[in-house]
Amino acid sequence: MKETQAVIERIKQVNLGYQRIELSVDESLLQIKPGQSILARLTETWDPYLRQQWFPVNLLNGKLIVERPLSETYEIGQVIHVLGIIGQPFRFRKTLRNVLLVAYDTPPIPLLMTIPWLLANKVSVTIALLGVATSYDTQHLPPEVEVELGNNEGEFLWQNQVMTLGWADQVFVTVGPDNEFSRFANVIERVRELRHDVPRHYLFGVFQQLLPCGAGACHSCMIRTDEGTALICLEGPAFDLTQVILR
Amino acid sequence: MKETQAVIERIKQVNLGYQRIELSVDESLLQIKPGQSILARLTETWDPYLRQQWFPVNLLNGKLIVERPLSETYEIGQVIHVLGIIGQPFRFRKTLRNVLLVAYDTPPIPLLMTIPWLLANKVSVTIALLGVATSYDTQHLPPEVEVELGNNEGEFLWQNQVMTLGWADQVFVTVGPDNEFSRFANVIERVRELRHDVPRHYLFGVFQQLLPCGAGACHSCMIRTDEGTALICLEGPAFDLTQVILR
Amino acid sequence: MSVEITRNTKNAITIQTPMMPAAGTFGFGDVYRDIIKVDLLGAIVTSPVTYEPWHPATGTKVVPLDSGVLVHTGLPNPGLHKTLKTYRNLWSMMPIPVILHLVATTAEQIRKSITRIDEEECIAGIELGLNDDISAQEAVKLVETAVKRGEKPVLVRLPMLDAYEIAEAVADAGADALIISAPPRGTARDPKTGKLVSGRVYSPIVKPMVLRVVGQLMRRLKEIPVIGAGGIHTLQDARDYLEAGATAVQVDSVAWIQPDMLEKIARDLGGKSVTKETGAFPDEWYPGMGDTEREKRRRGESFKE
Amino acid sequence: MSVEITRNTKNAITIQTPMMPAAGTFGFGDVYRDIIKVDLLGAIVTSPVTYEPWHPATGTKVVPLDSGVLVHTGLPNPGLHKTLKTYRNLWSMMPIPVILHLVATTAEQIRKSITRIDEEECIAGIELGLNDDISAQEAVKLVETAVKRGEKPVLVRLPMLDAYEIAEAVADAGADALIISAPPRGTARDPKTGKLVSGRVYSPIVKPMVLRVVGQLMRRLKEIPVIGAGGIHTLQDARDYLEAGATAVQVDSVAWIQPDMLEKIARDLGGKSVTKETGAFPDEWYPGMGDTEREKRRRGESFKE
Ligand SMILES: Cc1cc2nc3c(=O)[nH]c(=O)nc-3n(C[C@H](O)[C@H](O)[C@H](O)COP(=O)(O)OP(=O)(O)OC[C@H]3O[C@@H](n4cnc5c(N)ncnc54)[C@H](O)[C@@H]3O)c2cc1C
Ligand SMILES: Cc1cc2nc3c(=O)[nH]c(=O)nc-3n(C[C@H](O)[C@H](O)[C@H](O)COP(=O)(O)OP(=O)(O)OC[C@H]3O[C@@H](n4cnc5c(N)ncnc54)[C@H](O)[C@@H]3O)c2cc1C
Ligand SMILES: Cc1cc2nc3c(=O)[nH]c(=O)nc-3n(C[C@H](O)[C@H](O)[C@H](O)COP(=O)(O)O)c2cc1C
Ligand SMILES: Cc1cc2nc3c(=O)[nH]c(=O)nc-3n(C[C@H](O)[C@H](O)[C@H](O)COP(=O)(O)O)c2cc1C
Ligand code: FES
Ligand code: FES
Repeated sequence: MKETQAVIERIKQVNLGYQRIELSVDESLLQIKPGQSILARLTETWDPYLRQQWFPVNLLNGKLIVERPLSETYEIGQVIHVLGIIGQPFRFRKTLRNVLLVAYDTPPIPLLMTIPWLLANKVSVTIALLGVATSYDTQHLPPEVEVELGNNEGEFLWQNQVMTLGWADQVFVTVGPDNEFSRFANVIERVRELRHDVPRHYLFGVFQQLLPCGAGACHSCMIRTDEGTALICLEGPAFDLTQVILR
Repeated sequence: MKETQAVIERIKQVNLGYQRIELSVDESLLQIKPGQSILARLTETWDPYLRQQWFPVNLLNGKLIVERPLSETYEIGQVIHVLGIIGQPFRFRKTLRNVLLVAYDTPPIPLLMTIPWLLANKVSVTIALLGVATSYDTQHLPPEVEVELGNNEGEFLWQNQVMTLGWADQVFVTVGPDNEFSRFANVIERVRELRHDVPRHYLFGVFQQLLPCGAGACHSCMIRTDEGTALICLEGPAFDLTQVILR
Repeated sequence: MSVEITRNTKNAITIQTPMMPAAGTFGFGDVYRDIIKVDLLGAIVTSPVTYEPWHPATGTKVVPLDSGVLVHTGLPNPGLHKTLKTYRNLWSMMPIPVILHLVATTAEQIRKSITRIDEEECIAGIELGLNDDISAQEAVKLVETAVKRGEKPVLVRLPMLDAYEIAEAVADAGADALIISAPPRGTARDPKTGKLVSGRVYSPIVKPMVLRVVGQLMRRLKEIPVIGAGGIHTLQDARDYLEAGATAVQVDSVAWIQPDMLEKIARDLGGKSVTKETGAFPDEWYPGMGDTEREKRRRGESFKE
Repeated sequence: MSVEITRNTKNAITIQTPMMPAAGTFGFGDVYRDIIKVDLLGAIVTSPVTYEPWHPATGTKVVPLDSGVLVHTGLPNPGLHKTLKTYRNLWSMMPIPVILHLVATTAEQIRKSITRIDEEECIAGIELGLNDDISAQEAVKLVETAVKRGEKPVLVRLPMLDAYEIAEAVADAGADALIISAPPRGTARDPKTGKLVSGRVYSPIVKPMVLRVVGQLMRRLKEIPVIGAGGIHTLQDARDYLEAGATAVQVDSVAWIQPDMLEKIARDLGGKSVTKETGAFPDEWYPGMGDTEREKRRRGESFKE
């Protein structure tokens, strides 16, 4: 991990709610992989105090691309203080053919960097948008990505749920940040209803808790797993939901 | 006093260190007169917490002009929250022919709005720049203004001091904000050396203390005068230095 | 929605909206009348008053902090007699109760002050401001003096650092309500002079600290109204104190930075809620008033080339 | 410029730079080694350790504040034995003293912990962390237990709210140094869940409050080193504590936001000052390194049309 500076090179609105920002970054950040993130600091003042966690959505021509809400204002040439790389890459299986990404009551941004990577490796990608995520406009995603929209009640449910869960070799789920634990507990409960024996390394929760340090120093992102404890900032953001103690 | 919004219409660099900003303001602010100011808030966050005191330098075609250091970044279209009008106009004598403005170890900005006003009323204006104020570049001031520069030692002294003080009907002095009181005490002491009987309403100190409220609510800008106490934000910024208790 | 904020049964103070400005942040009721509807506040708490006149402090009085400010005024005031003379008429005309903040100096001065204040009908109650370094024992002595002497309810404002220790003692001594707490004191370096300045710290960050003290004390204190005070900057901040058990709140330095927040909080707690989009009040709103300059620009009338 | 930070004459701790990270903000010495030169710090204070293992807290653990953050971790740790096993080797290799932060739970657990810690050469001293709601009497009991039991110096970290009350009592009970203070506790509403969360408040605004407590206590306390801790975010903040009489400082949450500030403060207090223009250290500086991206842009290589 390093403290570096990044510069905004380009800003482009990509759909109704989001803009993509192209960042010139320190070389060390070009090693970033799907699942990993950076902690960004935009001001010289102490308000806001915490750094923002930015999950890149792509790495293109040596530039890092991040996706941010349109409501935030950025400027070309703006310098951003970056701490990173944060976390571990998603642990994809070697023999991977179908991946299911699920965003439930939260924008799918932490999952999007997988898409160019998986498509380039000839893996099919399905993305299910549930709850408030259904309003996330996918027009800018590659056409190869299959999009499933949740039911109107905002439940953990979509039309081809049984089929997509069955076909998927791995599933990565991210949920609304209010009470991630009980949301993930509901997710695994629902998946278990559909697929009696949920195998290891199949269903991953992608945690989005606030990370004060991102370095393993503050211990506020510690979770319990069946092997002891783990830090989201060092070992996450993705954890096998069958291993996390969600109570 | 009102809480209103202003919008930046134009930004123009006027000398090596400063830019002039043209503001569209609420009608109520168009009553502002030399000596009065506004309290500006630039962000929606609480850092910085206090509003900045801005002394306009002119009122032109219904727009308020303020002068700010180049090191600060402003944008056309930027909205600024304004509390104002703060304070009382300078109390110029009716029969006024010569005014001396003195900026000592501080930029002369709080005094500049007097210039267009006085020149329009056919009053001659001399401005003395002392101490660090000597580095204030006056190229953008009207050519009618006579500029005197202080001696190299940064004292309260300039070449034609005796003459300019003698000729002036009124003198307005602003000083570096570190310990205004003892600085003003030095100023009046020096003026008394040169002009034995300093008359009332002749020598004014223009106070630049931080104003948390600007409204007379917090009492942190209270000073003592020979008539009791006074609030800089309500009755200032200019006070007759022969009346202020400067200990 | 009227609420009794003191337990002095004889002359209890009832307010219509459970909020008021904090002493020292609102003057004597004569400022902010152009900006907000003062009548909507629950009460007015005056700037601190002492029996004898006090001079303003000298030297640096304001030090900017990150998201806050340190202020040292010296509590200047013209003394009790002059203050009453100046503001008696104004206070008599106020449609809301006026609470006079009396600095708790000595028992003797408190005694004389209370005797004098008791003559004034325009004053609904007394807020006794305890020195930050006071011991529980001393505090009890001063509160007992104030309570015994007068007819009006005595509210006591506690220091933040020692609130736990002093609260129960002062409640037993007969205080009619507690204000928890006074802004905490601090020492900060004046960037202009390089000198350390000691004063009161005002900041939104004070709120979580004081809210916890209020929450903890509510479990211990019995039958004494508590007014929560410290760092309130938003409607939610004010609601949080009420949820923690406070009977009312005092709003402090936000009045300086955003005076209309006082009215917004008063309307919110008084049930006269604020319309979301524009921040306008229902009795003020007219179509199009949401079009602040920023909005107009968003709609395309941009000055950017 | 070595300085003794404890008065335990037998095993006094001497450090070369009067600063160290605060317990709970720096892990166990194994993090930040990529970012800063840990050797330049005066000492390391470990994350809090308990005799038995403690689980992480559940629910919201981090609430953003204006210019600050509220954090509630539950002080998770694998217990004393496992912690020693995991980090003993690392600590033995550290060129600076390692101070173990022990949570002051019960006398019995303190006794057992101290006996165990005394066996470890790699630990220079113990920082005893007092519960925020502890009474002076209880504090004395726990400190006496710790001091009597072991050979290593015992530093005691005081709560902010009751520091005045506890400091002298604990000093008399044999503490070898005082840390003034632990981050203050607070209660804030989690914007995500709407629930109130109780935890520690970290912010630059804490500094003026704690600095005043340190300043006041320095006049009362005799012959016990005080380590100033709270809200240090700049070099000047750290110097202010030393000027107020502290022997050393602990730097807390700024490490999370700007890790290199730890090294900057260490270099500043250690006399290895930082070059002004670039923030670079003298032994790192090379011509042109001041050209951050922002500077380059100022010089005209702008991306703006
Ligand atoms: C000997 C001992 C043993 C302990 N053992 C354990 C243990 O095994 N497990 C453990 O978790 N802790 C333990 N503790 C810690 C202790 O219980 C904590 O003090 C407790 O967790 C709550 O403390 P707090 O300071 O967070 O309290 P508070 O801040 O008062 O919070 C307590 C609760 O009240 C709520 N609350 C606080 N303020 C308000 C308010 N203003 N309005 C509404 N709600 C509010 C909070 O959300 C919280 O849920 C122990 C302590 C001691 C001394
Ligand atoms: C009965 C009574 C009568 C009083 N009468 C008066 C009076 O007539 N006039 C009056 O002005 N006050 C009076 N006071 C107020 C009292 O003296 C104040 O407490 C005093 O002004 C300083 O208090 P403080 O809380 O500001 O102290 P501190 O914050 O400790 O400040 C005291 C001085 O120490 C300095 N200092 C503080 N911390 C540090 C530090 N960490 N490092 C270096 N320097 C530091 C400060 O800059 C300040 O100059 C009275 C108080 C009482 C109880
Ligand atoms: C008995 C007493 C007398 C005081 N007299 C004065 C005074 O004459 N001048 C002054 O500046 N402050 C005086 N103070 C105020 C203190 O210096 C201090 O400012 C006050 O207690 C809290 O003020 P602050 O909130 O402005 O920091 C006095 C305080 C007390 C308790
Ligand atoms: C004796 C004792 C036992 C505790 N046990 C636990 C525990 O098992 N789980 C937990 O979340 N917190 C536990 N705590 C921690 C408290 O809940 C509280 O978090 C801690 O005292 C301060 O933590 P903070 O700084 O994270 O807010 C314990 C505290 C004490 C004093
Ligand atoms: S965010 Fe601090 S340990 Fe993970
Ligand atoms: S600035 Fe508050 S009274 Fe003058």
